[in-house]
Amino acid sequence: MKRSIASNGLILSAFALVTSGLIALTYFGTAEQINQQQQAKLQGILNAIMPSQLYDNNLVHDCVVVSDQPALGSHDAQRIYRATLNSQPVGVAIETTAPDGYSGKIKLVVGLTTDNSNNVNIQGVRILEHNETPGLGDKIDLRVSPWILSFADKTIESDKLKYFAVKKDGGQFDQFTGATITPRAVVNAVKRSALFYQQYQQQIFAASNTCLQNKPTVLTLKTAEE
Amino acid sequence: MHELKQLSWQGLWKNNPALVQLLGLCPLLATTATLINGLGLGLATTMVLIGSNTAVSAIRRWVPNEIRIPIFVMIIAAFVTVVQLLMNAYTFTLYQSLGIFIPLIVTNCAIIGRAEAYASKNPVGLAAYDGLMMGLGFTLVLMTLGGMREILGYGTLFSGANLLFGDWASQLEIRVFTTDSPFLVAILPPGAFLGMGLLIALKNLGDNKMEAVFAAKPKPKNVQRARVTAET
Amino acid sequence: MSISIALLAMAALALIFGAILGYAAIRFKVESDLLVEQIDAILPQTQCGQCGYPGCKPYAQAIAEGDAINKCPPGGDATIKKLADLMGVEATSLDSAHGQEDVKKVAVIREDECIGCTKCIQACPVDAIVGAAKQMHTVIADECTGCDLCVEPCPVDCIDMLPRPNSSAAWRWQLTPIDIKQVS
Amino acid sequence: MNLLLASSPHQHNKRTTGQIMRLVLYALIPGIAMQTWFFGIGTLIQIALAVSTALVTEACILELRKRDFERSLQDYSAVLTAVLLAISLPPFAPWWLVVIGSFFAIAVVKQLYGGLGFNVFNPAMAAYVLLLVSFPLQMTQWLPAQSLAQYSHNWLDAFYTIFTGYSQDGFSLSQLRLGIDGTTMATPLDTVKTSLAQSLTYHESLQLPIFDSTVSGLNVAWSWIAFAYLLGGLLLIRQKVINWHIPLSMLVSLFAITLFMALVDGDRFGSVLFHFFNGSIIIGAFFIATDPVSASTTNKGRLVFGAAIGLWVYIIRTWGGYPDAVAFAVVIMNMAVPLIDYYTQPRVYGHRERSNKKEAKE
Amino acid sequence: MQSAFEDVMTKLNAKELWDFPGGIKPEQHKQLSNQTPIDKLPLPERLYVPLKQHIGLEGHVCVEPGQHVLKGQPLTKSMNPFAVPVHAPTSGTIINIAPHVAAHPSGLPELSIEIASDQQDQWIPLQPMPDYQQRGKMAILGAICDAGISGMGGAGFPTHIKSSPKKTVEFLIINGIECEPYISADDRLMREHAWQIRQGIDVLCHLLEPQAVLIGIEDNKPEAIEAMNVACRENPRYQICSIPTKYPAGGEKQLIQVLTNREVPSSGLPIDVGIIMHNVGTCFAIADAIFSGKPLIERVVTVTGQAVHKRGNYWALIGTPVAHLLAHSDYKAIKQKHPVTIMGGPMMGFTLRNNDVPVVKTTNCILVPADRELGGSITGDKEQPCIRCGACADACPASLLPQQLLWHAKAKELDKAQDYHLFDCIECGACAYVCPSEIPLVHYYRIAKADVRIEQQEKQKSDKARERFERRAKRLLDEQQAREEKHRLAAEARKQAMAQQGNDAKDKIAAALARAKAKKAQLADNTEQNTTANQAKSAAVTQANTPEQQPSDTPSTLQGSADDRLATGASANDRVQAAIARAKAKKASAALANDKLNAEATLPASGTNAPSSQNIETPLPTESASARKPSAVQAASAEKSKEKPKNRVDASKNTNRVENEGIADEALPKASVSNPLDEKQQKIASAVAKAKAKRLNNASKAESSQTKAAKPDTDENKAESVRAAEQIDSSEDDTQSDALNAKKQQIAAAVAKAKAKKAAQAAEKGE
Repeated sequence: MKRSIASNGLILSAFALVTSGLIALTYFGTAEQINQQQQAKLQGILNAIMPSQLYDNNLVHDCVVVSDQPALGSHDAQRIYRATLNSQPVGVAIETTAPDGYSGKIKLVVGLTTDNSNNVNIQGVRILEHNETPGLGDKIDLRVSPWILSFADKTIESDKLKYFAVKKDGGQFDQFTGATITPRAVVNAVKRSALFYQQYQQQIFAASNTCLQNKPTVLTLKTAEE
Repeated sequence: MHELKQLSWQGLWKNNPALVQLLGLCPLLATTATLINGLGLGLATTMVLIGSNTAVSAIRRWVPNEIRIPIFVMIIAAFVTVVQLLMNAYTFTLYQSLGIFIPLIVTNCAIIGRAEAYASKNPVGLAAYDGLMMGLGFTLVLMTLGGMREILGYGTLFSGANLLFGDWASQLEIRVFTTDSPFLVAILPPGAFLGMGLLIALKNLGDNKMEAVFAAKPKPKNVQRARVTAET
Repeated sequence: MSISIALLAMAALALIFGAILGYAAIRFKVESDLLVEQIDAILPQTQCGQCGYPGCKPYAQAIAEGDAINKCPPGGDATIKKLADLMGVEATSLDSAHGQEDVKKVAVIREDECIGCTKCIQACPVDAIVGAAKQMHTVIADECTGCDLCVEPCPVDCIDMLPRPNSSAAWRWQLTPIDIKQVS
Repeated sequence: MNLLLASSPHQHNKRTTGQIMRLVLYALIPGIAMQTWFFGIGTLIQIALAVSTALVTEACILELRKRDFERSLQDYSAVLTAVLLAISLPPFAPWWLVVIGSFFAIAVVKQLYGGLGFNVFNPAMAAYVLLLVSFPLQMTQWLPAQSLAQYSHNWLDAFYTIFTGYSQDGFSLSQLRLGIDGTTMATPLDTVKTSLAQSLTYHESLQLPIFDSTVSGLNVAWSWIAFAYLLGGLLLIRQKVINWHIPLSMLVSLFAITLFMALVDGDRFGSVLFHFFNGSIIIGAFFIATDPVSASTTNKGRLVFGAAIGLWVYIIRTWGGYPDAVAFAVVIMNMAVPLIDYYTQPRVYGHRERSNKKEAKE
Repeated sequence: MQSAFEDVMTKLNAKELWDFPGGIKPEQHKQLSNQTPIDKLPLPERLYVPLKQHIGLEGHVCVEPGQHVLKGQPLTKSMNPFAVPVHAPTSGTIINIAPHVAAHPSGLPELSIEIASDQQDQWIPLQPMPDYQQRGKMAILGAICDAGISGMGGAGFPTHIKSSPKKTVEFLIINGIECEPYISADDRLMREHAWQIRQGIDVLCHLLEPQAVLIGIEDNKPEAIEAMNVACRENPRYQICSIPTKYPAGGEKQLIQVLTNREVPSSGLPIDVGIIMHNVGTCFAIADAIFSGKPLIERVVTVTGQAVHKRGNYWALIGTPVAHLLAHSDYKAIKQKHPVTIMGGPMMGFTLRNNDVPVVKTTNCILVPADRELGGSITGDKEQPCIRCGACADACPASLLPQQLLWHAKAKELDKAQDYHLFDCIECGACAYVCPSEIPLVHYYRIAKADVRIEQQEKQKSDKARERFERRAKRLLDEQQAREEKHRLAAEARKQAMAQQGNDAKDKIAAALARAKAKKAQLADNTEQNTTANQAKSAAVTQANTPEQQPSDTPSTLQGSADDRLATGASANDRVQAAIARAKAKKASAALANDKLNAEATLPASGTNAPSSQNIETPLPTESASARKPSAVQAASAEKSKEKPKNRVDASKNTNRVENEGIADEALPKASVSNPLDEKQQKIASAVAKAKAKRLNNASKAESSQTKAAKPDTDENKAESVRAAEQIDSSEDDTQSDALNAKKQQIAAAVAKAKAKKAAQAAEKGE
């Protein structure tokens, strides 16, 4: 019996070493490439919502993290990528969440810039994650419908806020036939994030870059009143 | 040669892991929304199958019977992880769309099934070939199912080929028809079940038809009746 | 560093589990009921040899070693189905090269023709024929398996395989409608 | 002289499968009439389409399966399936919707499983689910009741809309769906679910024009239809076509949970009346869950089956993605039927409780 | 658990009852037959009394054809407690004791005694015992048994066994429910003979000493309840219980449940819960047997259905053909487009294959419905798929799940069907009655039950066969070892003999004989089929041990010496002996050469018992006819052996040598000059010949078309076999004197044919 225990244990152990070693080797071999791929994907999305001629910094490597912001609809840590041109703030790409989707939360990222009169221009919006009903609510997904592109180049003006809504609520955005809740949620989320940016623009750009940290510190924002 | 032919026949048709053994259904049903997804997962599975079959066959002499399953599992897990890392590195977008199902290859019973049933009893070359054929058989089913579902659900074929083959492949996409109300159930999991069931039915139908054709000339077999007792 | 820790942890875990398995392999060894016995229990024990093996046990042995399960005409489809269940293979139809499933039969010796040669006694696999040399033989109907091995050796062809008599006690309740004739 | 042989018993009850199915069809008549009254002739057209598709499909498949289809068609089971499917579709749904659904119900859900008596799922509901998941848009386009509609429509309009998508006067379906207040009308359940999602309270959403009844939370059309079906269902129980177990346990369990939740938080959860009479609960309890083939067969099992459906309906309605849930609940519980049946076997005469399995093994 | 006696009595006294689950309420149709008193029938011409009319065993017939019997005379008897005698229903002559179509759904014939009535109806002297209370219980039980009484309600369990329980009886329940529609036999019996029934109950009470007696009668028979109330008025222990009308309240288990809320355990008996139940008809028969001494030879039978005009109840003698009953009740066959006769009620009765079926002790009703009278289709050919409506489960009185049973029964999943308690089904038919798909559920269950029983029987049989086979294999192995041991001994003996060589031919023969005997005797010894084997063996051993000539001669030498012997031999006996010896010697040498013996050696081995001519007269412990067989065989083999030296070939059919066709001609004269054979020998010889001819015929027919090359041969064979057949045919008409010759020829022809066949086979093989 002792022999059985010893030999089985040793053999299994040897195999464990070999197989884990193989994995380790592969991991080291691919880690760099994987990292690049992930960066590239993020870059792709950011490029889509923030025209690259507007800024000259590396968007992916310049961000702050905020959390627990009612305006951004989530308690999770959400990143804000900062775009600068000649070190001057240009705009941000904000990860945000629409908590009131028909089937749960919708995660999206919004590219925002400000114009001279401090109105917020929406450069583009992309959906990162959603669980909306296929065939109805999932038209917010670019793969299904180009609806999300209708946000591009929209401006949020303080006095015309109420037009930033779905048509059923008297706004300018189409809802889909048979589904109002989803687009409404998305429109509202975009609107909130724009207003958020408008409010905290200075603080966001004042904060230090935390993107390259392993565990980025969460930026605490102060309201104007304080 | 005969052995190889036999292996091909077994893997591709007769003992197809997906249609006959019904193994690996979880990734099969979940990832076959499009043809390219099916192809991607199929290729990944094939790679793992070849690798694990080869490895298992190579080490089969040194594996005691009692711990063979853990060893096989470790080998398979290692190969899956390696494939996962490689795909993550080199076919990133496909990896993104296949998502969780790559690690799930570990639990694909087709792989451990082949390791246990074939690779652990046969030489390396044959085992690798068996892995290739089983993998191809699996891939073919994934592609067929994916194609069926893609056409019904999206009206397209080969959409997303660029994920697998690079940008040039985007022109491979064929739009079969355009509709405002696609047959959504096809790309949802229930559609996978229905499609799978129909595929199995078709396969069995084909088998029956073939059997009927080949049974037309049964070769007369002369059986010598054994005498239990001495005949006087 | 973390990688080497991971490797060591894996190795240690494997060592432990390998040891457990090694222990369990010895400690919990079960002598399972031999497959051959289970197969043999399913076979009808007619010992007729139609399968090509001299008796049911050898055929059971052959099945356990991978022979086809459809070679037993006396057992018929029912036996094939049970064997298929046991062996985990698909039930196929009876291989007609070995014969057809037939009604249960019993050997009957036409007594006034029997010359008492004892050849059938020799041929009977279950000793179901009694008689002595130059004495009339007779079949113990209850013991006869209907294998018909005794028929051929008989020099005077005095053995008939007759269907087992149908008694109302062992009746299968097959009501076959009979043509209706007008009541006269 | 030979006589005809037969197995006992020689005496038979007079009621055949076909008669039972016909009785169920008769019992549906009041509900269908009410539905036609409120939503127009569309329902009848849908029924006609569904029935003819179902019969043709059934005949073709039986022919393929080399069965005697003439006799099978006489059992009215295909007709019943088709009618149940048709009345659960929006009256003006496009014609191909009901054709696909009917075909799927008969060909896939019923015949592929082996035909009458072998289908695991309720064919009408499985087809409904298929249509709902596949074509959510078309499946949710209910019209407002005629009294609430902005545009009135006649039977010719119904016909045109179903087959072309536009009414005689060129109104599209979405225009027809406009209510008197100019907004698109949905079903009451849908309306409440939507407004709850918009952070309105349940009571606020009851202020919407669709709830036109004097009783709070009821829509005139929908509750009248529900009452009509209730009438038919009670008739069926009285005729002993269905057992009381499933409807009762389903309604009781739904009643219990709605009452409980409404008491816990009346703002977020609808009242009992709202749940019972706005949607397909009544027809589901009496006509759909009681489908003998796919329901549980032991009496205890029926109670479990019905109660579980009630529970699922509430869960899916409240937290799920679809406003109504009878079809999903029924299909889910269909899957559990063998399990329920196994564990609710009645104690057989002469066997002691529970221990019988063990005894048999020993 | 089961309800206590006191609880039951309290509830019963309060006129309350329990209920059983399920049940149905079919239309009763009792008015069709219960309006008129029980009628007498004229005596039928013929009666067929089946030997077995109950559960148990049939007795031994104690009459024989041609015998005249008196009414009430026992026809069978048996000491077995499970055998109940049957009696002559009327006086007359036994015509026949042969199988006659039985009162069983299978319609298979069963052994019955056919009696031609002499129309005298003359009773055998009767022995009533009205003083039964003074007699011992055994005497009463004996009387009940001798009267042939078995349960008259359904299954027909022997009453005397049921009446002598080993446990205490709390309740004696008298079943007067008669819940099946149409039947009114018990109803009328209770109305008209309540008094006798009560007397029967008295007897049963005396035997069983129950704590309470319950008489259950359905409430749709108020007159019967009234009559029984009157009859039982003086005995307050007898409680008449009016049971709500619901089918199958009359089922034993159901009635027990209704009256006492107890359940008979599965595969148990009512006595397990302290209950004994008897049918009212049985009670009446007991009273008849005890107080008048009359055996059970008649019973009340309801004849009803809209196809008969004179519907009513009749006293029918056991054995009366149904046709007789129908003839006297004005049966209008015209009313049945599809004539059906049902024995029993519409729920549990069975259809008859023809109307010659006799009335038996359990026959309570003959139902002849008009078309469509019973509703639905009677043959069940309108069966539709089960829609799982569960109506059957609601109707099942045993709380089974009929559709699950159906599913498994149809799929032949007998194990699963038994898991669903297939054998708790009482076959009441309630499920099939309510089934909207008109599935003959009960029929499927019966088939499944029969399959299970048959499977069990076959399992037992195969286990037995395996055991016997293994034992035989072991025995053969032992024999083989023993034989090898003998061989060794014999070889040693031979070596010894080598030392002292002798040249005498006779010695050689003797030595060969001895060796052969030694071997064969040993076989005979082992098979233990021969009483004299031991003797022969010891003789053989002695012979083998005597110093003798070396045995390594070839067979031809042996044969040659045998020839010498033949030439010089004077008597026929000598020749026979010599021939046997030669044959044996040859076989023995062949066997020696192979160093093993064929099992066939048993045949000659038996011959070694007494190699002299006296063996013909040796008395053997078998029947006289077969006792003569051995000699015949020996003679036949002698004949065969004689041919051998002449032709230098082996006539034995087991040799593989190819023979030429001339043999037949030569053998013929040879055979004809041999000793006169007696009749028996000829018969055997001709049997052998016939058999061979038959085989040859078959073989040549099969062969004839196979190959062209073989064709001439086979044709010839065929021609010859035809000739042989002709010879055989003609020889059968021959006179006694010619017979001898003819037989000889036949034998010769047959032998020739056998050889021809082999030749043909060899030719075929050669190709």
